[in-house]
Amino acid sequence: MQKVEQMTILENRLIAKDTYELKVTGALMNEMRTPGQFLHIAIGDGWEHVLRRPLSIANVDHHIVTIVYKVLGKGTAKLATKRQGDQLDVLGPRGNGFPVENIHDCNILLIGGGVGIPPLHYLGKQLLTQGNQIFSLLGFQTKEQVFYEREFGRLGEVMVTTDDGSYGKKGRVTDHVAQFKGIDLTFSCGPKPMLKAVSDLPLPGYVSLEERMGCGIGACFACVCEANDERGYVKVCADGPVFRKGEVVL
Amino acid sequence: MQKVEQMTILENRLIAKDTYELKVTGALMNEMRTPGQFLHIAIGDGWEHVLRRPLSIANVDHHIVTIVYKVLGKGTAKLATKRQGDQLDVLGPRGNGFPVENIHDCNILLIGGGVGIPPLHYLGKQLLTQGNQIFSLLGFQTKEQVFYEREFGRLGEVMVTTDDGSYGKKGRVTDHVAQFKGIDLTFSCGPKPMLKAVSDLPLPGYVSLEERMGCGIGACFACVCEANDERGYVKVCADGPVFRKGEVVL
Amino acid sequence: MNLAVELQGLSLKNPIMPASGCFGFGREFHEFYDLNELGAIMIKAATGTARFGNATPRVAETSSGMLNAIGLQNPGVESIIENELPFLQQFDTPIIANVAGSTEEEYVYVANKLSEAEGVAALELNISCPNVKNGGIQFGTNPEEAMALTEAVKAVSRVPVYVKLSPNVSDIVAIAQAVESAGADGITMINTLIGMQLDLRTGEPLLANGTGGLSGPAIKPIAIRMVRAVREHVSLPIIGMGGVSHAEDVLEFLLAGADAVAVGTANFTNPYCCKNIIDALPDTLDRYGYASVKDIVERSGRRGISISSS
Amino acid sequence: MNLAVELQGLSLKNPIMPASGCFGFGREFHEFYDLNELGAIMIKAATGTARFGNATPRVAETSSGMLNAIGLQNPGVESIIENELPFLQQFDTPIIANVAGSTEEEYVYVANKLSEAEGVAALELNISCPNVKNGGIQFGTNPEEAMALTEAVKAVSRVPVYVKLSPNVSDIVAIAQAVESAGADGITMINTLIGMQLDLRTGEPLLANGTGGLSGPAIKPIAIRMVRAVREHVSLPIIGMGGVSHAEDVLEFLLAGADAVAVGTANFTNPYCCKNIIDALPDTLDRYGYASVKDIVERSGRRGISISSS
Ligand SMILES: Cc1cc2nc3c(=O)[nH]c(=O)nc-3n(C[C@H](O)[C@H](O)[C@H](O)COP(=O)(O)OP(=O)(O)OC[C@H]3O[C@@H](n4cnc5c(N)ncnc54)[C@H](O)[C@@H]3O)c2cc1C
Ligand SMILES: Cc1cc2nc3c(=O)[nH]c(=O)nc-3n(C[C@H](O)[C@H](O)[C@H](O)COP(=O)(O)OP(=O)(O)OC[C@H]3O[C@@H](n4cnc5c(N)ncnc54)[C@H](O)[C@@H]3O)c2cc1C
Ligand SMILES: Cc1cc2nc3c(=O)[nH]c(=O)nc-3n(C[C@H](O)[C@H](O)[C@H](O)COP(=O)(O)O)c2cc1C
Ligand SMILES: Cc1cc2nc3c(=O)[nH]c(=O)nc-3n(C[C@H](O)[C@H](O)[C@H](O)COP(=O)(O)O)c2cc1C
Ligand code: FES
Ligand code: FES
Repeated sequence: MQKVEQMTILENRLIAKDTYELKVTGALMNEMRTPGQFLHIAIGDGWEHVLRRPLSIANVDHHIVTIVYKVLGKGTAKLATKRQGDQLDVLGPRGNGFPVENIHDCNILLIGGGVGIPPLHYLGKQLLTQGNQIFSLLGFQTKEQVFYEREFGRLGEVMVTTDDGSYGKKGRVTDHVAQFKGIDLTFSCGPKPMLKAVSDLPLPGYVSLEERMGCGIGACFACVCEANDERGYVKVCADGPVFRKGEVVL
Repeated sequence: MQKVEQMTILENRLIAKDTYELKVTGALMNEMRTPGQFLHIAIGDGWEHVLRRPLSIANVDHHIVTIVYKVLGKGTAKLATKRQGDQLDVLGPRGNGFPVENIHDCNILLIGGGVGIPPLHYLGKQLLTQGNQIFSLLGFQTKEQVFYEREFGRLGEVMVTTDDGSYGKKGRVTDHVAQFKGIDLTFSCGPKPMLKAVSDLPLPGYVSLEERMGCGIGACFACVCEANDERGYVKVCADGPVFRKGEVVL
Repeated sequence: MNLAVELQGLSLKNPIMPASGCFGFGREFHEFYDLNELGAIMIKAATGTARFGNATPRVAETSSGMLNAIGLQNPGVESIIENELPFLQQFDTPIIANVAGSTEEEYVYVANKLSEAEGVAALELNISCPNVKNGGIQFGTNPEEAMALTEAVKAVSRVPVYVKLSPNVSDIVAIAQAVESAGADGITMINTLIGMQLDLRTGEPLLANGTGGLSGPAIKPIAIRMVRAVREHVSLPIIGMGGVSHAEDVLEFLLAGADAVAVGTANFTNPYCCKNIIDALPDTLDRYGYASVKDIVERSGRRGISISSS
Repeated sequence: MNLAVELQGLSLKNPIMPASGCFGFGREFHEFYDLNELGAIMIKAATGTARFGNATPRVAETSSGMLNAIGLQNPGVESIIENELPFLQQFDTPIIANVAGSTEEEYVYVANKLSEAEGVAALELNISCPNVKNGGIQFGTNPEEAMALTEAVKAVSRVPVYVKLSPNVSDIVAIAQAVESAGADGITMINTLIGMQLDLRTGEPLLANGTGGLSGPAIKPIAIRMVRAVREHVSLPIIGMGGVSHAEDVLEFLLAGADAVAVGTANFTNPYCCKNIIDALPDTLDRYGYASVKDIVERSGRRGISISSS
């Protein structure tokens, strides 16, 4: 049976411009093991926010799950006001995450843009324990928004890009991807144009999509995406958010 | 200039069934000196509660204002979840309170019903310091709802009634008012039927009305009440909540 | 406490059901609780053939509400009967099947098919979807068209036909009276109000479809007003909806004149919402002095509604 | 930043004004801030003679909104001109006077009087008050009646006439086009949606009037949709309103097609609301890349609106 549970906030701190790292714990922790899955989080009491917010699992460690989120609109702004000890209404984990079981001894390139970066961190950690070599290419708009460079550094080689060149390499991640040689597999998460560019690379891999969600569990058809197979369409919340390259129309 | 200010909650504790005593402090304290005035309080952040809640000043002491409120609907239920250190958005104090300046050496009867009781406490305290003798007649539905018996006891003689007879005298306050002899002036606050019954007594005095409010400052005409004089109507928020007996149609 | 209600052709163990489009075909919510607990299930709209629906984004949040423009995405009536209904047939919970279309022929075709399907206890004629150009809303804003369509569907349906009304009209009572005179067995109301949200960065509508349907607690006062107005003029059973999220809201709809209540958007905020409401209903009714759901309906002084004695 | 806007016959230093009925005649709010800061002031509705309005309770809270049924209480047009306008005339802020009535004669009488009064820069013809039986809503739901009334009022008014539209209609564009063809100088929209809340203890409506007008953030998506629809078909200036509580909401209305924006309910939640919005507007526009209010209006690609060059 699926569960919605109150989890307890342990920490909620600013780690970069508008970007927070949130640590929570609770009974639901036992379900959290697949990178790429998301938690569907209810924000605020009362019904001011009728829709939950999908946020990815960025790390799981010692019964603590970490989420890294950017304040974009009203819901994440409200989330940023939560304090240690507050309860958080969490549905999840949901979705089909990254397939990790059978990947061993590969050269892996993680390609992330902005708030697409967090799920790649937990993915990289798991892939590393399975004997893969991890390279990370992380794109941000500007210097103040850079986060988790050190965390990805623990997994392997990291290249950071900023759109304005204020930190790391200047430009978009896709401008620099050619510098990584001998890659067997890519995993990417970020804005659609980035995913599209990554998909055009002659490398196998997986992409993780973002789409506005209603239910987050597959019942409302809010988050569909055109599929390249006979299904015609897939639901990002239930069939994804992770898809094989080429599986969906970007 | 009128002010809306963030006040700090010092305490918010259950003192009787569904009834809380809330203590707050802040810069606005300098304005609070008239019993019968109310604070117009915004509850919740976001705009789930678009209307403020009028709550009376129950006491002012050492730069701390006390409010006693009953949880009735969504707003007061939310207020009951506030904790020490939380901020409260307060507009006020508003309204015309009880006229106390020129009342000396009188036998005063305070007649309160339910959530009409809190403002009478602050009123009684002020009247006492002006050499009046205070009698209090306080009505509740049932035993568990009784509050502030001790506080009124410090002002003078107190009689408590409960509708079901579970505590004090059985019946309504108006059933017992005849037992107080030699009264010069009554001050009453409570439900309309009670105020009406009190108004029918052959004693001069003042009543404090409750009415649903929009603005709370006299601009929206939500809280009008028919007046017995040439004005035709009065606004509870701005002309009241306190009126002379006979001034308004009950 | 007895929560049962008897509507025209529908025996419900309690008056609570998920609203169409907010519960898919039940599968996903069955992972949260047993669907046998529900009074009924209103399934997602069916059309004659499969529809892909609108481009994304399809939903946006508003203050105490949301906008949706799914666009009647569904696999088509035959696929629904073949692939979705069998799952629901295992439960002891009546299915109310939402019927949509672009033309009268399509409505009649879909209604005919669905009314034959096992487990379908009633049809819900959706003449009020605001999210597709030819989604039937023209039938919902014009009394004559509403009447003609209801008659055509009634002529082929083997089960009671409930008509779902649009709130985007000057006079909802006129539409309700039209479908009553056309022989509808009941009314469901309200569908969503047409709304829009702009993306401030582009100046363009946030939903790919431009407009979307507004639902959620924000619209409850409008729904209550409309249910009350229709109840004063129409004696058909009414399944009320629009912003229900607590047991108190159910009581408010029943007092306004509804005979049963559907829950839409709140299923997204809290997937247990219908179950929680059903669990809370006895205590809530008791607190306000009602002995049963029937007691509310009887005491709210409504005009003689045809309650079947079955 | 330049916040000024020029509407038909109205020069505003910024596009923000309190909405009618939510700000009285200004006195009370002047205790909170200087009314010179406002772009304009829309005053409470005036009728031919004094009206007491509806019984209380007159307001109720809903999710992200409120219901009101004040019932056009006002001291009558003459008393307003004598006792209320002098206070407002001291400010350098145009007064937009809301005109109500039960009959065409009453509207014409009130319009005539108010349009002569010092400081009144425009009239707002309220054909959309849902809270009184004869409060003009019949003029607001029927295009022919709206047209006839607008013509009659235009014939006597010495100042521009803005017509305030009701959202409780199937086709708001038709009403807007009717008043445009009748010579209206502008449109204000939207008035409140008709709603109801029940008192669960009695089963009866909480407001003494039964129904009330729904306002506040809950209705913003409906207002935005309607402003956008009217903007696509009508070239008159539009003063948009419905749920505005932040500077972002103002931008959304301007992008939808409004030329200025009024704030109603939010004045109750926060009496400084209009001032706060005005103060926040430059930063907000800047953040979204606009150089002035005019810049938004020009870049939002609307049809040729008559912006006077004064
Ligand atoms: C599977 C998945 C995983 C995600 N993981 C992360 C993460 O780890 N960290 C992070 O910062 N962000 C993540 N996002 C994006 C995140 O969900 C949005 O940024 C967030 O919902 C915005 O909410 P808001 O209240 O700030 O914005 P608002 O504009 O107030 O939101 C209004 C509505 O739109 C939806 N919405 C707005 N922007 C997005 C978006 N980009 N994607 C999906 N829905 C959106 C909201 O969920 C809400 O329903 C993820 C999105 C998806 C679909
Ligand atoms: C001048 C004045 C002083 C008051 N002083 C006190 C006090 O000291 N202690 C106390 O417990 N109560 C007091 N009340 C009553 C108190 O305002 C209401 O009980 C409270 O607003 C209910 O809010 P809610 O969120 O619980 O109810 P809801 O039903 O959620 O409220 C919805 C709306 O109705 C209004 N409302 C509901 N009941 C009342 C009511 N009885 N009177 C006025 N407005 C109401 C609310 O303010 C709100 O706008 C006073 C009322 C007035 C007018
Ligand atoms: C995402 C979504 C999809 C919907 N799809 C349908 C539908 O297919 N058919 C239909 O008749 N109503 C549909 N509706 C309307 C609901 O059934 C319901 O009438 C409306 O949402 C009001 O109820 P609520 O406020 O509880 O959500 C949909 C509503 C939402 C939010
Ligand atoms: C208490 C109250 C009184 C109102 N009185 C009037 C009025 O007299 N004339 C009028 O045209 N509109 C009146 N309105 C409608 C508002 O001017 C405005 O159109 C509506 O409330 C929507 O804006 P909002 O959501 O910002 O409140 C009133 C609204 C409220 C809440
Ligand atoms: S969000 Fe409802 S189906 Fe994906
Ligand atoms: S509450 Fe607005 S006038 Fe009293």
